[in-house]
Amino acid sequence: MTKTPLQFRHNGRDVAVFVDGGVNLLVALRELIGDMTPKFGCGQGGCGACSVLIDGELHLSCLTLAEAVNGRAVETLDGLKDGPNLHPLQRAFMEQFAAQCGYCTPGMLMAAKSLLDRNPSPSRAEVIEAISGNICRCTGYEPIINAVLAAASSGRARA
Amino acid sequence: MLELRKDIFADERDDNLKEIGKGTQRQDMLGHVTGTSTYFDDHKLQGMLHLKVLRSPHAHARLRRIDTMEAERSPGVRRIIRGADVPRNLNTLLSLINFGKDDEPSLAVDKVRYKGEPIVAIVADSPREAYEAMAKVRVDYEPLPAVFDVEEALKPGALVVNETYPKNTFIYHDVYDHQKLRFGDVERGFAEADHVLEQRYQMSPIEHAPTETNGSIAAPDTNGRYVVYTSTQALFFSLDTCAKILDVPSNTFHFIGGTVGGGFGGKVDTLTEPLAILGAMLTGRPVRYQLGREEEMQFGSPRGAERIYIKDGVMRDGRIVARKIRAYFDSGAYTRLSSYAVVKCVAHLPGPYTIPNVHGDVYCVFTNRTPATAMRGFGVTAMDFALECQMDKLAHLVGIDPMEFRILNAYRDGDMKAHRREAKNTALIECAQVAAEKAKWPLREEVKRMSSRKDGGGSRAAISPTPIEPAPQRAAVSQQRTTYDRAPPAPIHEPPPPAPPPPPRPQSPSHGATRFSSVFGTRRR
Amino acid sequence: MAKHRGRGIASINYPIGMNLGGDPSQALVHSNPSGKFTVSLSSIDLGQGMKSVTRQICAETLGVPVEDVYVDTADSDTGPHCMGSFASRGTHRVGNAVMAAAKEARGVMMEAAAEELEVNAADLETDGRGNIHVKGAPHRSISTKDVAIAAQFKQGKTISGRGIFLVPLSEVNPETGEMSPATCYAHACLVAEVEVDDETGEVAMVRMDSAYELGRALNPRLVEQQLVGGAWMGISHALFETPEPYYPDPTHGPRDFVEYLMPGPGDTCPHDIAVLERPAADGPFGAKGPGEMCANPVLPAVANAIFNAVGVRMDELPITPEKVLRAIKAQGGARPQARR
Amino acid sequence: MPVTVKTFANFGEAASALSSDRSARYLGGGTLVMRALNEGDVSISTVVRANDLALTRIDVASSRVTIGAGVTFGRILAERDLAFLHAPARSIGGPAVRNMGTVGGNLFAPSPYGDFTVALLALDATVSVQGGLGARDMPIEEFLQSRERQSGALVLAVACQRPASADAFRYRKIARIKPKGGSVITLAAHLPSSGGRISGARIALGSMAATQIRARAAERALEGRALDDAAINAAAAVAAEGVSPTDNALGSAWYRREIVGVHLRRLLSGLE
Repeated sequence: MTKTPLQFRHNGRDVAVFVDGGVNLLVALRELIGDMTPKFGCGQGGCGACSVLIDGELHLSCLTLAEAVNGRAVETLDGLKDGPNLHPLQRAFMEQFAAQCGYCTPGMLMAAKSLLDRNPSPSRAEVIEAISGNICRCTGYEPIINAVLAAASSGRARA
Repeated sequence: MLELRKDIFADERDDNLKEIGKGTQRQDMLGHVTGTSTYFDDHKLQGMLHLKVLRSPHAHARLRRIDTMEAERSPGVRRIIRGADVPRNLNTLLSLINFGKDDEPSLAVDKVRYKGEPIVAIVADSPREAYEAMAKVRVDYEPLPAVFDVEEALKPGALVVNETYPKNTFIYHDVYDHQKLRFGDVERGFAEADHVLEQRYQMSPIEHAPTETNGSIAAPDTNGRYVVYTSTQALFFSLDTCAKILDVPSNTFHFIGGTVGGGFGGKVDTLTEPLAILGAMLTGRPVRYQLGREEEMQFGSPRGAERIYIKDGVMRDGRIVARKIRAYFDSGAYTRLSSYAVVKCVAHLPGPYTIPNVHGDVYCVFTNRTPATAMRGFGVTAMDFALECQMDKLAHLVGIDPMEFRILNAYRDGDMKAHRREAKNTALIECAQVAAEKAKWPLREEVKRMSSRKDGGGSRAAISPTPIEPAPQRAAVSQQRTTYDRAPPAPIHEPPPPAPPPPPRPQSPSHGATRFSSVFGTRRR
Repeated sequence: MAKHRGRGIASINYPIGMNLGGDPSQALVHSNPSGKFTVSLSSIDLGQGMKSVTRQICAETLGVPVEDVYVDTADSDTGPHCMGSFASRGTHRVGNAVMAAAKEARGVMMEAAAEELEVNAADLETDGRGNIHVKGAPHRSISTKDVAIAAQFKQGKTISGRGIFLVPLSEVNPETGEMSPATCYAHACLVAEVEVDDETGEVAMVRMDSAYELGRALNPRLVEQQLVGGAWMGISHALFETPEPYYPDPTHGPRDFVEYLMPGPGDTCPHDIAVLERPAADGPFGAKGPGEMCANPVLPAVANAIFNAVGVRMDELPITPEKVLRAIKAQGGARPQARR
Repeated sequence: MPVTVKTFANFGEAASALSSDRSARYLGGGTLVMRALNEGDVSISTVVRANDLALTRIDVASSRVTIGAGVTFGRILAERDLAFLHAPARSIGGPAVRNMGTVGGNLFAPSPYGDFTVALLALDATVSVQGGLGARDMPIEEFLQSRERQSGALVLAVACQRPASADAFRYRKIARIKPKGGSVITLAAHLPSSGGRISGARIALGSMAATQIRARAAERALEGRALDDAAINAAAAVAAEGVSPTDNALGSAWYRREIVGVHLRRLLSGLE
């Protein structure tokens, strides 16, 4: 099978791989780069477990043609920490017990980051809207909503 | 918002504990928020192959011919697995506890019994190549009529879904097509009752929908064994099931799991492990088999549907004096775990209430739909829905506040339950009182003073005389018919006359699986 | 157009562990030479918190801080047999097995400490902060680390323990259904308030109040996770979910998360929960299991609330807007019941 | 056959590649084509992409707005001059899907998707299509009726007249799940008025037929009348005329017929 070269920035680091035609970014990240933080939940665009940021914008890696990120910057949960320090969202998810099985958590955190990057003081309705493409089967969403709101207010407190 | 009511039952507890009762952070939380928790699919193995399954488009069909010639030659295909390649291509999950007969193939051979039943597994270098080969498999189906309704499936002359159980019901104690509960005399209870209310309830199936779909990766290990990364909810249950199906000693396998992306009961069935391991055995390579989302939703086993009929006799003062229940669990085409749920449901009757006369008949019925399995609240969720809707109707009927009606009938310490064990450690009344308090639901003072620890036992501990044979139908006495009454369907078919169960036969398993225990007189063949 | 509010209730109990018993679980506990403990299980954590709750049970039983214990789950080569994570059996069955293993390990640890302090083991107690001292004489103390070092390098003792918990299998009487299904039961009562749109049949959750009796809340945060998430699942089962929307007609099955309906983050409602603890005689520290039962009261409470709101009985699940609307039309319009 | 990805700098070349290869699909935002590939649709073996800037252009300079087919819903939401399209854009997917899904792709999305197209139908949009034989503009209604035959064509852009006022265009998606869910019914109404009377009303419905359709009887009921209770009730009463919904996982045909009038009445009267 012919492979296509693909080069992009992955969490601030340049990476290059060869991909099969038609392969999605989720497969490229997990199987070729080795970044297991984005998860396969459906491959249909319905669950958000594979959410990543592409050039700062929230995308579903399972519906992104891998070749389409050539030369672009991809951020995953693996890049959310600042060195050993957790991102305020990660701390808030811990404090609010906003994960049970943890499988939706990477996508939730990326969706939440995408929101807070643009809107540091979201309302509850805006948080709900921001995670509306992400399915959680365990928590009933309430702790997740609270965690995002808490992270936002901790960010305001620091600012 | 969660409030701990330490004031209630304080005298039964020692709260002088150091770690217990603290809201300690989860051991796995840091892994979850950093994405480093390792699920089965997070294992990257060199040279991994991908397994996809061809599924039946028909709910019921004879397989006249399966032609894989062209698919075998498709690029990237390493192996095509058919039913004949599976060492023991017939299993039932609970054979591990000697409950039920083997009735389900890993890959269908002569017939398919539900839409989505696996027929052929394709192992290829990439998912795309597996799909391309799948499109080249030719299956000649002879579609057969199908049955989708539990009561239709029990009618005389109904088509046979699963030849292992030709009457379309699981067999209990080798003789009965259902599990019975007999406690007291319900017919006498109905005769005495001021009101009799019979209702029908129906719950449709439910999908577990974990965010991580079912899957596993199997790989040859360095020591001739196979390592299996799996999403199972029950590690040894799955391991021993694979040992049986693949007919090898159980220590052939090293199963690794433990961090699972949600299960809710949907990851007990060992749907992917046997074929993934067989693929690894036949190719000598790591093999990954993960269900797609549509596969998971349509063909991953659901919580089965249940149809429930409840007939209650109630007095004007609110006492329920008789409760008769007939329920049908829709098991789909194979047994999986529904047979077990039926017994658990029977044990649950008549709900958390003390009722002197209780009669239950619960059936595990086969239909041409996706086999059902366990789900959170297994055997109880649908019955609780029916029972508690019924309780609301009864309260309405006798004009008693529904919360007080429940407290009035609630079981208490020392009462006799319908499965003939004494109730202990009960707390339904206190839950109702506290929920009422939270919801500002008014209760009368005397009801607020009631306790699970008071006024139980005594006459409530008695077992009323229980007829061995069903009492003949009595003529209707002066009962009020109510707006809830609907004409109940007549019993579909009479159970066979009771016969003593045969003596247990000793049996040792020929496969490598561990036999955990023995349940009932029904034995695996 | 009118929207009607109504309240409904349900009260339930739930058996803990596999029906009839016969579902053993084992645990192994051992210390490293620094007095840090590992619990080895083959049990599964699928989000319910198996690793966390067994960790706390082990720490409490050993008398050491929770930081000194880690739990390793689900490796068939290192973890002893467990029936599996289902039937709300984890806390009760696995918890008891871990407790038994930790008790055995604690016994060795106390013997080793007694040898070092030259006292009788029966006179020692743990302080839960990593020290063992003579009862009533806290200054005569040794750290669990020093005990472990002494046990390993001086005394030649393994500070370890094995545990199994088995509720013996019960038979079922074929004629009467007499059996011993479970050794303990959790309880709950829930009040649901809904709002029903009588022109569209849509049902919106307004709030829930509940009380759950769980024997012992081993970790209230984990209990809260189960109860909040479980109640959400109950709403979902009551109003939304099914892979067969026209059961028993099997057509139109959903293929994705757009077609398979579950409440979204905008469909939640306030839920005020009280937890009661009536310890079970055979539960670890009295604990039962919150996991499986928590959705169950929601389904009928919602159905009963709909009746209270508009006067129609919904006896088939899920309670879709279509079913509500058909029922309202069949009775000639909404008939709100007495507000309560 | 393995999948080949062909990327073109010019939409004309992309259109030629599409029309000459039956196994070729235009990638667009990827939400339809990548899903099909992920799910093993082996009928697709060529994926066509175009980087032509014309596809992502938004022109709001005049009263007629033109939106490139490759414009995502996220971009529409970021464009203040397209405020009248924000409600339909926001009703699609979650934020990630909106950053990917495009106006052009939505025209091809099968039920229960295609909500944005309902808005475009009410706004009497034109669709610019590049086929193997060249480009042409067609009314959206004509496009939708011939959609099955358009699969080898490439949509370049859509264009529509800006509504005269915020009140003249209304949109609502009825979904079971909040805030994001598949459509039970999607409604859009363009209600131009002159001298207090509705003139040239267009009401479009999604999930009420095989493709998005107009509720012509309801449009007629409003024509020439003030938007008062009587007119609204008259329109609502005939909302189901001419519809042919089917059962799906989100709702039955019966239910859709029952409630379409209710929701049209609420949309027209501005009720929740």
